[in-house]
Amino acid sequence: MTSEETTLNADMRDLRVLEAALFASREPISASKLNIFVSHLNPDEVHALVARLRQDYQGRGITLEETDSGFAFRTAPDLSENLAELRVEERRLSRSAMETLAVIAYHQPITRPEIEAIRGVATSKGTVDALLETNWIKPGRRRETPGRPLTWVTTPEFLDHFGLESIVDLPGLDDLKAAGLLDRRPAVAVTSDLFDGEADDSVEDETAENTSETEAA
Amino acid sequence: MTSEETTLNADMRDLRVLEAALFASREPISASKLNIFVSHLNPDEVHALVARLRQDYQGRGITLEETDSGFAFRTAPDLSENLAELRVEERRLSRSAMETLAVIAYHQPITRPEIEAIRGVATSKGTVDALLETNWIKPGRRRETPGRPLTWVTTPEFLDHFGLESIVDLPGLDDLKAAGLLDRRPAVAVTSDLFDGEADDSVEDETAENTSETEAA
Amino acid sequence: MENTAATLTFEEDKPRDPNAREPEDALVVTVDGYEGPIDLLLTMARDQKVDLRQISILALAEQYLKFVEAARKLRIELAADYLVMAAWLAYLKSKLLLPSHKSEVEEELSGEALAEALQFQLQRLEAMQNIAKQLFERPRLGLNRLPVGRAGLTIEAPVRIKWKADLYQMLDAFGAITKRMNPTSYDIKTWPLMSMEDANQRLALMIGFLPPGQWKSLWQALDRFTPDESDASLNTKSALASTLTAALELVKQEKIVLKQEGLYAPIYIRTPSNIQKSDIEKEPANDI
Repeated sequence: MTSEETTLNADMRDLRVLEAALFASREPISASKLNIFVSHLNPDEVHALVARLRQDYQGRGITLEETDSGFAFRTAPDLSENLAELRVEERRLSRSAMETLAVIAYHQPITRPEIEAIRGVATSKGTVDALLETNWIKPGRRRETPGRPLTWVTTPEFLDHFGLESIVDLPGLDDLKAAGLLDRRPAVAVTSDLFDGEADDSVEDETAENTSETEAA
Repeated sequence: MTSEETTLNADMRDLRVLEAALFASREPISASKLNIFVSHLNPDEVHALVARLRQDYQGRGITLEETDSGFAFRTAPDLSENLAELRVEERRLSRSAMETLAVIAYHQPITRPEIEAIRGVATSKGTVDALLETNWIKPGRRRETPGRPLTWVTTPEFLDHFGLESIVDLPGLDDLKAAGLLDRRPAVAVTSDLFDGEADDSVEDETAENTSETEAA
Repeated sequence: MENTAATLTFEEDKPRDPNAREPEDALVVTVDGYEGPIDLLLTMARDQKVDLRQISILALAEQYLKFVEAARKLRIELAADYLVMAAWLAYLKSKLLLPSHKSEVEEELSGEALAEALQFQLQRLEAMQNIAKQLFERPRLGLNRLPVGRAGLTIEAPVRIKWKADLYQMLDAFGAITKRMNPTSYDIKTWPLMSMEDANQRLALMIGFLPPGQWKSLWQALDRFTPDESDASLNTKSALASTLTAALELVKQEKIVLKQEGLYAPIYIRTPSNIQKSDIEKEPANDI
């Protein structure tokens, strides 16, 4: 900021506008929305400015974060103990709600019976309710199987809350996938593939399809 | 921010803590309150850091200002015309507007008398006005019955706002019940339960039917 | 599974000595804090302090069965799914102990295959529990990463109103209307009877708890499906009656098969060996 040449730069005003806009919004702003503030620029130019802003704040008290839903300034994670005073009240989730959230995040889109098969227990009333209230999960598309069951997926707020850029950045996702542990089918169906090879093809196909869907997201 | 000597400075962490605190707080922070975040420093040292912060942000999109109630970051005054887009006030729907919206979403296309029959109360003009203002509902086709009453349907903006891909992805009654949102069995009713189950089914069917109508429209 | 074979011991349970202090008395019998039978099994497995891939499923099954037995002795009523798991593990145990046993039903999964499935189930749940912990240890918004607030904008411009609502609020509102407009019940004291609905739900849960295939050729006495067969209260009798009626309904839906060897003989229940109708017709004639 002390350097004269930066201040004199022609696009400094654009940079400042973006900086002010990001500062003023508590929620992430998408790249296309940011473009509205500097409408004379093309998306690539906006991206370049955002990248520069992000670099400017490297090592400062706040960082420019990027998630699926856009860009937002957040306080640097390493300062959290110093800022305890400013924390919001933590919404405590039950263990089953946390477990259900993990199952949804790693297996999405997933139906309720599938969640129950993985957890080996019926989902208690109110668990989905509590998760819905956090705004971390939402209904996805209905599965095109008999009964057209509703699926559940995570929201952009989920990514934002846990500081993930996208679903593929979920911790340990690749390891779990490699270990074959990300399979929504009942255990017997998964392991009996090894024994009688009589796998339910339709489920298999769907799994593959949905997995790629998740990756694309 | 680019200057090496700043980053290398010993009290950089204190500076970062103050910076983060000022950014994260919704209200201005007084000098004495600021001191709490860096309690090992004396007031003079805090002032020196604040002065340095202020200098760091000279010429940026945000400036550190001092008011009667304390210090606060603000968007630079010269950028106001570019940020008009951000002068947004968030408003929440009233309970009755929310209920009306839910009825329209689940039963569309639906006429006003039908909405009132389902909710059991008359809809005030303000409720419909507020909903129209959100752009989440719009008039649908007139029903081909005597009087040709106007129907109401949801808009694409509605789906967008609630993160739904299509109206059929709204959770069904069973899903709501499972989530505890529709728990209408406070006391044990041995036989009436069976009849309730049937009633639910018919409502569900109706919803489905109406939904397909919407899609065709 | 190699490990399971190594730990097989072909010993019968010792005859019970009523005066001897049973080791399982020391067992802490409580299902509080467990999310379900799989979670309980997982906790027991973790206590063995070996990698889940190396665990002895047979030893685990025995530990679980001892636990359930102890609970029964202490007259602690276990939820239906814990009992289903016990029945299934008893079945698994017998299959593992008699590995060469020729199955009457074709395509029946071997004990090893079922043990493998259970092992997978445990591994998958453990992975999810670990991941949930990791997830919540991340720097979270509002706790470790604070949103940068609006400290007051110095902008001279008309205010634009942005309406905000979330899905939960809308669903909650819809639930509230449905609840309000369909007042169901008066608060009347009811007899301690098990309703048809309860029996239906309970049985469906027990039958549906395990994925299809695991129950092949497993005949279970019907009274195992009632909450507590040990007392002759009105509730127990009604439970048996309701469960039988619910079972008959499930037979009609071809979800289960019932068997009774003779008049007043115990009634047995199991899932059909195959979903196909033709297979159900192949069942012995004395099936209901």
